Amino acid sequence: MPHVKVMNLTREITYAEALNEALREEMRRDENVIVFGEDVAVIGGAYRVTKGLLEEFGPQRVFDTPISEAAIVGLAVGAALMGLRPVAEIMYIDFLTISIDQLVTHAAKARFMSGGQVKLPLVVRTQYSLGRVHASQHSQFLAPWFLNVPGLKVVLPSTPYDAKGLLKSSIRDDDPVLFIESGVLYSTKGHVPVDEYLIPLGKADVKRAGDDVTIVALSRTVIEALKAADKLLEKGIKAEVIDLRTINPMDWDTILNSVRKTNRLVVVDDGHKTGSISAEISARVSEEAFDSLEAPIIRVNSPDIPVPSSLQLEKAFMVDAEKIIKAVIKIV
Amino acid sequence: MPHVKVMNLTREITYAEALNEALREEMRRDENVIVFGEDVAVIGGAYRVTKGLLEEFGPQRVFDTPISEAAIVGLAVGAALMGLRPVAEIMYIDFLTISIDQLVTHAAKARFMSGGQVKLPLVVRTQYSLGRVHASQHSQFLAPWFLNVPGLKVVLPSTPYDAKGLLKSSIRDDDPVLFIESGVLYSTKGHVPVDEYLIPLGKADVKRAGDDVTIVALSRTVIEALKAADKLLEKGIKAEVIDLRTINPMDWDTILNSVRKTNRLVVVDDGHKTGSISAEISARVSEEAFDSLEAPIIRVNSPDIPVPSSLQLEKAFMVDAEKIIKAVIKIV
Amino acid sequence: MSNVIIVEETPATEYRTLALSREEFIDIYKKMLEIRRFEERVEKLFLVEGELIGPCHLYLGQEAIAVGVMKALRDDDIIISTYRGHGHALARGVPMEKLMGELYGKEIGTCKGLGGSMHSAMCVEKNIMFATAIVGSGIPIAAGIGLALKYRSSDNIVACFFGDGAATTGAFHEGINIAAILQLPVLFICENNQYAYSLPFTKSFAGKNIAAFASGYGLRSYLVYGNDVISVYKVAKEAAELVRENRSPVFIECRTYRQRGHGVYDRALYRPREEVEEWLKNDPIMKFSKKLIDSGLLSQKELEDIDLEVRERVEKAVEESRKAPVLDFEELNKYLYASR
Amino acid sequence: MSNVIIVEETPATEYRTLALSREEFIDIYKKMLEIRRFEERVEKLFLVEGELIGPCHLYLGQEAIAVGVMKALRDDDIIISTYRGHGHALARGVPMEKLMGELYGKEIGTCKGLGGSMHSAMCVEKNIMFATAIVGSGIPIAAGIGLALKYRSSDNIVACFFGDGAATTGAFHEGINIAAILQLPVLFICENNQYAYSLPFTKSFAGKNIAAFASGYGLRSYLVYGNDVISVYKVAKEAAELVRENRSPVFIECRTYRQRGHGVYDRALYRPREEVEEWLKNDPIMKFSKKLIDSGLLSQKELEDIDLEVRERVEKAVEESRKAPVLDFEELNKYLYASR
Ligand SMILES: Cc1ncc(C[n+]2csc(CCOP(=O)(O)OP(=O)(O)O)c2C)c(N)n1
Ligand SMILES: Cc1ncc(C[n+]2csc(CCOP(=O)(O)OP(=O)(O)O)c2C)c(N)n1
Ligand SMILES: [Mg+2]
Ligand SMILES: [Mg+2]
Repeated sequence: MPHVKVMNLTREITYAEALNEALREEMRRDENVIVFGEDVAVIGGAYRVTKGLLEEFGPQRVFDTPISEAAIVGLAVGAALMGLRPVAEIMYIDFLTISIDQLVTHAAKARFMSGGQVKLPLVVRTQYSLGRVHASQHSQFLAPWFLNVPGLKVVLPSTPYDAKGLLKSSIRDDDPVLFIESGVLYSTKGHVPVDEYLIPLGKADVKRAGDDVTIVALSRTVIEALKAADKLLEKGIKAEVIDLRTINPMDWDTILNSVRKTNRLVVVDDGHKTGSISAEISARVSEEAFDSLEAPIIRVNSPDIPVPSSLQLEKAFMVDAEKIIKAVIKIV
Repeated sequence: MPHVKVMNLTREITYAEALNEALREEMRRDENVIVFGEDVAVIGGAYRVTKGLLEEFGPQRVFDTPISEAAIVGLAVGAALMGLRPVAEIMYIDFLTISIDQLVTHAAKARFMSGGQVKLPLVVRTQYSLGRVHASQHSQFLAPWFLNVPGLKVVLPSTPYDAKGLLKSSIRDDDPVLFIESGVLYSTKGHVPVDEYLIPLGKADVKRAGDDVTIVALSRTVIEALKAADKLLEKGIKAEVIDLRTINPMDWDTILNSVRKTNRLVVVDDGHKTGSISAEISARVSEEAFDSLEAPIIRVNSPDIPVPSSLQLEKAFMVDAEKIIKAVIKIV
Repeated sequence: MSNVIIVEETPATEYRTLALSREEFIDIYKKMLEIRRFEERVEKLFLVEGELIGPCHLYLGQEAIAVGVMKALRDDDIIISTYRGHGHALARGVPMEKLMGELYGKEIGTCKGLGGSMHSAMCVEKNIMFATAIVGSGIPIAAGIGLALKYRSSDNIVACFFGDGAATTGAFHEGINIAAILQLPVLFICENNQYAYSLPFTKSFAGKNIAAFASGYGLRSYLVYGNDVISVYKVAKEAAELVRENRSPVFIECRTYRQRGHGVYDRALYRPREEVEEWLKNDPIMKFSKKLIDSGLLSQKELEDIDLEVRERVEKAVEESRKAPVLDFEELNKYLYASR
Repeated sequence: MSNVIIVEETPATEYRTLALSREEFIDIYKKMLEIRRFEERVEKLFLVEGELIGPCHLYLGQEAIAVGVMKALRDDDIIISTYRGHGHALARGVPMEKLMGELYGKEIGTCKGLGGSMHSAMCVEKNIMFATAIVGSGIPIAAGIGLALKYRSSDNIVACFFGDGAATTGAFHEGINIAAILQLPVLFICENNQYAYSLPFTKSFAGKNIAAFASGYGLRSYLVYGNDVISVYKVAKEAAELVRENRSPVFIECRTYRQRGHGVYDRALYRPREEVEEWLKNDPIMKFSKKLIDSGLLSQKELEDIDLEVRERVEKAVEESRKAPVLDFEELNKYLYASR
């Protein structure tokens, strides 16, 4: 019913389009916002997230850089030190390994180690490509590393709505933000309001309410968790699905409140199991809600091997609704 | 009683000397072993771990490189692909951020992604300098990241004895090993056998037996845990202290067996709490020994801020015996 | 930067004076055509049949480089390749069905289906020790290979392929400097196809050309017209011998053109049409076949027969790959560590 | 690489012809001496009193560079410094007690005691926006500063200091190339003190000199004798104006010498004794004071009075630092994020 949609003042757009809108709106709002990275200007990004920005804002504000990931983040650090709000793109999170010195040893620490003299309002946008047959060197889910980097904020949106609202907040934030998109989600669609809105960093989102078990997920795995919740409902199990949205800072209150209600927790993310984000959540919940837990916390993760290229093998490697359902059934 | 010592065929040497012996013995044993890195040859390393190697083995096998961390590990990858056993030094683990692409996206994945065509018997030696007033950019404890990198083995020795035996095994291992030393431990002394010995990778070590609580620690924090165990004994609490030695692969059996005995676990490491190695241990133990746990698992870590430079502030920042004792007392 | 040695096209009139037999000319032509037909077929499998998916970077237009360089090397010399590596693999003699099998993600593939197109050139049997998908990263790795060769007093060398985009990475700089400082037997081959994805060379690299820049590290450096297989061969031959004898690095920049998009799905509309047309007129295979005829080495008919044979072999590789099984997921773990 | 502009020592006879007043000469001398006495005192605090600990990299022997360059810049130009930054800070006018306080880890320090010696030069009040302890990392950051200056159409420039060791890092290469490609107003100042820790320059860098290498990126490049403050000043003045006007990067390599070890505990026995002696004979402060006397600008007595005054100020900084409090650990959290 298109009529109803108009009344709600939303339209269906893709995750990539939502990100593009966020960039566009923030660039219109604040001329300190500039965008650069590999292939972001002339072709509008490898995945078209920055499409049309060059045309609207010109080459001073939107430009292509050489293949120099260390320098790209270094540029952002320098520009941010001077009060600009750079949004730098690193095409794949795998290449961020080349920028980590700038991101972790510089951006995340500059404010603290200078005794608060500076602030660094920069955003590094990147994406992880798990699920697109990209093989070991282009499919890493490196997000857990950045959980362990105080000074950085880390955001992983799961829907077009979240992607837009969170990116806008990230750009306005005065601290360095690592904004990790999911490559397979770029083409997924969802309702996004016509009017401007922001989503605060550091707040998780209850994407589905339920009493029987809490499923904490993030980014792509939220979609799988919601599918799982649908199927679990058919079996009479009411799962609460929490989308973390940001992992640094982490919204412990929302997680703990839910677990205190459901007494059961399944944590899901796209990383290898050992040393995962799920591990931190499991550990912290055990510490703080030990007495509420009526069953062990179960983590649903990828196995501890690099990502195989073959379509079928990659599918077997990845977390999906079925694996989440299995985990839930183990503990309810 | 020096006489007894001779009977036991050990002598007291430092952690740095033990590492030096390991390198020396392996270089004598196998001419495929070569050593390079910044300042390792002429001056024998910033912390003298490679002292005298140039003199004994000559400039073909021991050489200084320019300040090029990406290339240093890249050199090791290439040399290992050809069957050499390079031992590359990265002076501080902080600079390893510049080599991470080579270490994580190349060394750790080459075997898997080539379908097992190659092996990479390389060692990257590095050290973390927490505890030496080195400030934020030179005191990072980045070990947790490498827990999440399948394909890599990761070793963190706590004593001269372990340092020697583990480094020798690392050099003989056919896979890429990240060998993380502790800067503050270099000058600590301990008994080391005169005869050759090896310590297997992937096996934890029960450094102290006890029934009341399990303390899992690694590297520098093992020393603090042992101090804590001493003091706890005075209070009548018998703590079992497990030294992980390697975190990848992790020796789950030893940890789980101990927890099944003591029913209580404190996990200690030198990292920031959120996203720490301790988180993984806590999560896994909760999963596998949920019913054995009679109290929540407690983690003892550094806080989630960069390392302050000031002597007093750094001390307050770090894990020590007292903090471990406090944690134990909470749950026994 | 006068110390760059510039080598232009080799005229057909010179062909008979080269120390190459007719068989060798045929072999060169066949290899180039194998790459061409293989890549064209792969392109169709992606875009028309939709049977293959994922990232894939075609070597179309650059055939003269892989074939010219490989011809100049010994079979036991080492190769470091890239994600745009199908051409390197075929020029080195990797069986077509192993390469195609890898694209299909099958167990018969060079990497048993674990690597995919971007790593498919990795074939230890053929001494292709690595095929990286990270721009520039092969350069320090090649230095490491050179280190091992030098340490073992081998008389082999390592040839390292990379694109113009690699020249702006830190790894390039660190790797070449270290190879020069340590005097390692590495032959660097930069395939300057004018684009790094959508970025034209002039907007990527502040130096005049990459060869001149490399000469700043004290490397002997060549700038060769990369669409002429014989010119590439001659330069690579000379360069390889220098590396072999002096145990020190040499640099070759090949000017060429990426005839398609960056990846198989990229339509590359950012390139000026005249530029594309100009380079297509100078297609390396067209050029070479014309010269083969002009010099009387091969007839049009012989060239066509080769084409038929090659096409058949490509089709056979496709069929074999289709039929082949995928590795068992439960077994993947065994490819992780060499020692447990 | 003929396009490097080489500038040698400036003779005393030229002093009166320069557009510098006597006051300015005195100020230059005073700044150099401040660095000298400050660093000598710090060295004692580490090695004799044992009152300071941790890593510390002295600027002894390089005073002419910091002072010459700062004199050539405007106060509102931006500086990127390093772990060997005490000299940059003092030359820029950072109060001695703030610098010394930082070495003592006290709240009065430039970084409130959170940074320590390696970051002590960071002083936003004085437009020193960063002092990095990671070799080479300041170079892309400086490019980013330049980007902001250019974007805002400011007529300020940024001067980025680094050592000879930085020239072998990937960050150097990526940072300079990007500054050149984007045409950013950055003045690169390489303090080539002949050593990167224990590694002599000739074993570190395969190119002839760093300036020549930078000219390969199309940068105007100078090679200046860095132990002569007036030569450094003249070159920096010309270079800074070029950067300011053209909004594009310029490179200066200063030949100098690290008179002490790499860090304060390093006895640097790896350096040939004759080399050390030769350079000590050419000490920048000795050289400059002699020329000041020769040119009749200052008398020996005046120089000595300056010394006394400077020493007193250093001692006062030590005393203030000793007395000052350390930050409260519980408060550290508030320096982590700018917004919560
Ligand atoms: C370090 C890194 N950055 C970015 C990419 C994404 N990417 C893959 S290929 C490519 C362009 C490379 O251009 P060039 O080196 O000229 O090689 P060509 O593709 O033209 O053969 C880019 C940007 C990557 N794989 N690695
Ligand atoms: C990336 C990196 N690698 C290594 C080090 C350790 N280190 C600190 S200073 C230094 C030598 C630097 O030499 P140079 O750039 O010439 O500067 P100088 O110390 O001579 O002023 C080294 C190896 C570091 N801080 N950062
Ligand atoms: Mg290219
Ligand atoms: Mg130096």
